[in-house]
Amino acid sequence: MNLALLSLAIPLFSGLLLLLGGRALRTRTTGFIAIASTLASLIAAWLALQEVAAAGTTLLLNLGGWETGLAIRLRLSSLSALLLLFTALMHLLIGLYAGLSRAGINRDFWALSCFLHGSLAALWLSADLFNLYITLELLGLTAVAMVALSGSKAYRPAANYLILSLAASLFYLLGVALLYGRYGELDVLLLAPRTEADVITRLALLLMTTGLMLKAALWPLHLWLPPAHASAPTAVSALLSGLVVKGPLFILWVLWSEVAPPTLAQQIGPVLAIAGMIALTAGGLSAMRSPHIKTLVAYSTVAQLGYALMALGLLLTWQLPQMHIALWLFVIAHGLAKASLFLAAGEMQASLGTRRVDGLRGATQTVPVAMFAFAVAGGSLIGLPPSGGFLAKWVLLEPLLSQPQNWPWAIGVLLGTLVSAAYIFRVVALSFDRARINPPDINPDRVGHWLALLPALMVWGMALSGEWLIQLLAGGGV
Amino acid sequence: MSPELLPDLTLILLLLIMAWGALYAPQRSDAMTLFIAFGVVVALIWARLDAPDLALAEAAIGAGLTGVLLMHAARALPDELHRRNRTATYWGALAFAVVATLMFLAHLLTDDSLLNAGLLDGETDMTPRLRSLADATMGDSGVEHPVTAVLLNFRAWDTLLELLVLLFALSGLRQLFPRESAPDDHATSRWPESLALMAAWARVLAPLLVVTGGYLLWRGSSAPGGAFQAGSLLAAAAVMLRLTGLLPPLRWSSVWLRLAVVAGALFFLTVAAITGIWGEGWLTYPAAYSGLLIISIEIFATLSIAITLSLLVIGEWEDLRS
Amino acid sequence: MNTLPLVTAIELYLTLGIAVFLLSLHGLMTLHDPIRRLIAVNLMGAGTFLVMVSLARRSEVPDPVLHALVVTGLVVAISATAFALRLIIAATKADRRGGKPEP
Amino acid sequence: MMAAGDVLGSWAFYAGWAFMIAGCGFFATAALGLLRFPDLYSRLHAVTKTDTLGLGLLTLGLALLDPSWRSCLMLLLIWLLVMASGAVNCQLLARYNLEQEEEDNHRVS
Repeated sequence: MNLALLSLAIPLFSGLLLLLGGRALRTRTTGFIAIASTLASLIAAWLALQEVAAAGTTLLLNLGGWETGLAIRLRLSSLSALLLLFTALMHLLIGLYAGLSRAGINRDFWALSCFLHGSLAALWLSADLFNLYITLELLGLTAVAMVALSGSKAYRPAANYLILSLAASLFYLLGVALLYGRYGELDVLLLAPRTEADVITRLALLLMTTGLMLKAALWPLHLWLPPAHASAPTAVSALLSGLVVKGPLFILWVLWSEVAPPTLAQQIGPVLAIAGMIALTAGGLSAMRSPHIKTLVAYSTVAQLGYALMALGLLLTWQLPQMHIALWLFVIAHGLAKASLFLAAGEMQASLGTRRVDGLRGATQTVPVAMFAFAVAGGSLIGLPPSGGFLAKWVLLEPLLSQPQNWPWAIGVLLGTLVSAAYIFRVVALSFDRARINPPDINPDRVGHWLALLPALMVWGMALSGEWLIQLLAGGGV
Repeated sequence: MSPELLPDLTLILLLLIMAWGALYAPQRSDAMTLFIAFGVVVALIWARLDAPDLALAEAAIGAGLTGVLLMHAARALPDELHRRNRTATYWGALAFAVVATLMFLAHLLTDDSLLNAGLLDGETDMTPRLRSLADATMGDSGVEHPVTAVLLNFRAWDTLLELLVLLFALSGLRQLFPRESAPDDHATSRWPESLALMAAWARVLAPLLVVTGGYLLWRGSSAPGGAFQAGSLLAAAAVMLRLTGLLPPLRWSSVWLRLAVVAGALFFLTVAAITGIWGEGWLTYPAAYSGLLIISIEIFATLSIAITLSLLVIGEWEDLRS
Repeated sequence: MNTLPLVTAIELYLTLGIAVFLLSLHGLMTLHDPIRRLIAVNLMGAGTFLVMVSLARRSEVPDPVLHALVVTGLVVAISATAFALRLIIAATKADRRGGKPEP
Repeated sequence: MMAAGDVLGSWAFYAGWAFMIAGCGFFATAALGLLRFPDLYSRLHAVTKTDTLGLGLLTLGLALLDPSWRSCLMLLLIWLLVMASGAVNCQLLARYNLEQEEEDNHRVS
């Protein structure tokens, strides 16, 4: 457990030190410290994963050593260890890009990225509903601060994002208050066996779900996401789409698969799954129509979150452990692929001097590596084998296809696949149009392009470790 | 309806009027003023509901900081560009709130209500927990006041993260003053001469606020009060001195300022890590030192809260970037 | 307490909390001015805290856990509000600068 | 509920309440003035004058209801502080407004 807490404390410490160091540190040193601490956190997370795998059960820690019920408890399951690892990996990949590519970034990015890392780690480890509320606020504030990094044009979307995010947290908090009023507990594991399907519990869960869906930009509460994510600096967009929206999704999963009584969970399951299906198609169609590259990628996040929501809904409806695996495989595969997609989009935007999708004509010739990264990451979003996206989709589809009465859901998944294929191919097809090439404004930044490709390669590499991941998620369970 | 409910009903009515006005007053400046008044009524309600810690906190924030924040906003954005408060909105909101509240009230009185669902029969569920809490408080938490014990010992992790919330908000605010943006087009307006009187008054009031803040901090271990209440009072004093020009800009380039800003979180986190790695567990204070540790954490936290809040409220380019 | 159909003060405050939450939620959904929306969010917070504090007052000795949670909530609320307000001001200034050419 | 047992029913009890009711009356007048008077100066006049007197009566009444030294001293302190800040604020608002008006006139002419 100490290792997991180190993985959480290292980025927080280094963020505080960077803030303290200020301009006394050179920009290079700042970036170096941030990346080094991310690496240390990654190693700690890996060791924590080994620890929890060796223990074979979930580890619990009563903070302050107080008795259960009085203390805040932290929980290290194989899932939270995996998410710690995933968070550190994403920060490392994106940090490397931000540090080495020519795109350059405001030095404040480094401290904020450390803070974001720490907030997410605190969220994955927490097993206390109110503590989760604070981590949500931490996440929201850092995310908004990072959107504001890109200067005055991003202030308006950042302000709207912040106001909605605060309102969403309050929905969640009111739900927590009602649950505490009803059961006198804040601890997830203590609440789980006690909840009943009565009015207060329903009301509380409804409020919390609304707040969390708003925070995670799940359909139909997703409208704030594209402007906020598209206006952030490239590295930040990648972090926001790849990681930040997964935080509230995790709490939603904890809430429904553990805290809520199973009867209620079975009732809400189909609703969530249908919302997920609509998100898939509606988000995909918006992405297809979007004139700007980054907005397209941001809408694709809305669509892809539909898969995760659908997996969660079906998990609740049938209580199938396979859906649990599918859900988290989606989260990880989407995180890596989306990081690559945003980085590639940002690089192409910078090299070609255009923000419009039309500007990508002939990109295979002018910016081949970045375009390759875009296509490869897009392939995982579509679910082409043998990518991580394929792995997740396969785990999701297997139980759907085996029984004829589940075919409508399977058709929904396939429809979503079709739409994702459409918006990815729209870009790819344009990039092969070598007749009317849009010439690059500046000499493309090779290092940046290759670094954009790195996460995409990793998501294809996920298939190699697929067996291990599935066993980890299946074995650890909750 | 018994006569004891009279003060409650008055407060409730007042609060509803303030809330209504803060949302729908035709002029935005009126809405802001009513929002400040709303805070005062809320503080009274906290006192009425036997929550003196909260009454102090609310009053400390509402009295100084929210007011300055909103006045700053009112001065920066004088005209409301589009006023869409049509009558239809008023009636819609009124109908919405009244219907929903009546439904809730009616629900309170039915069989399947909150009462029967256990929300209001607190006694049975709560008593054992509260007793164990009280025992722990009397025993070895290091402080006597239960709210402080919860904040700094039982749920210290929440408080640590809460210090980070302040810090992250400040980091966000700093992004609004990019390095390149010259100093500066908005802070140049002339300071009115009539406000010399305010400076004189600030000289009297600020020491009073500092003394009261120190007292609240000291008293927090045994009675209502504590780091946050003290920090907000100190912040109010700093804001007042800064606004009247009695205090020079708090320059971010000074390492002491940065140290003061991160001190609370850094010290708290260090204590957590040290107790975790070499001690009995994360945030488990050694019994002999728990009182000392808690008061040191509170002192650092008060410092950080005071500086961070004052920067959040009045920090300009000179304070945050230069 | 739970056998009386009479509305007690605690229930009144609980209802008040819900009412303020709903009223300001409506405000958040219908108002356009960002400052008013921010005020609405703050009022939603006040409604939530009212619910929490009235729940704390159910037992003879008020529940210190809920009081501590509300203190934490207040800190979060004031920091986020300050940041949001400054962000709104900065956004409006940036819009004005973008909309009108510099003199 | 302010009344301690031995005060209840004595002359201090009735006098205390009488002072408090009178104080509230002054506050009501102040509110009326704030709402109905035409300009800033007369409004300030209404608010500050009646506030000082109203608050004085209220504190006096409260002191009579709870005549311990400690609470009397606290009430006195509160009264002095509020009076002082009221006076300063009134001056500030009035002077600032005057200055703004002069500036506006200057700009117009």
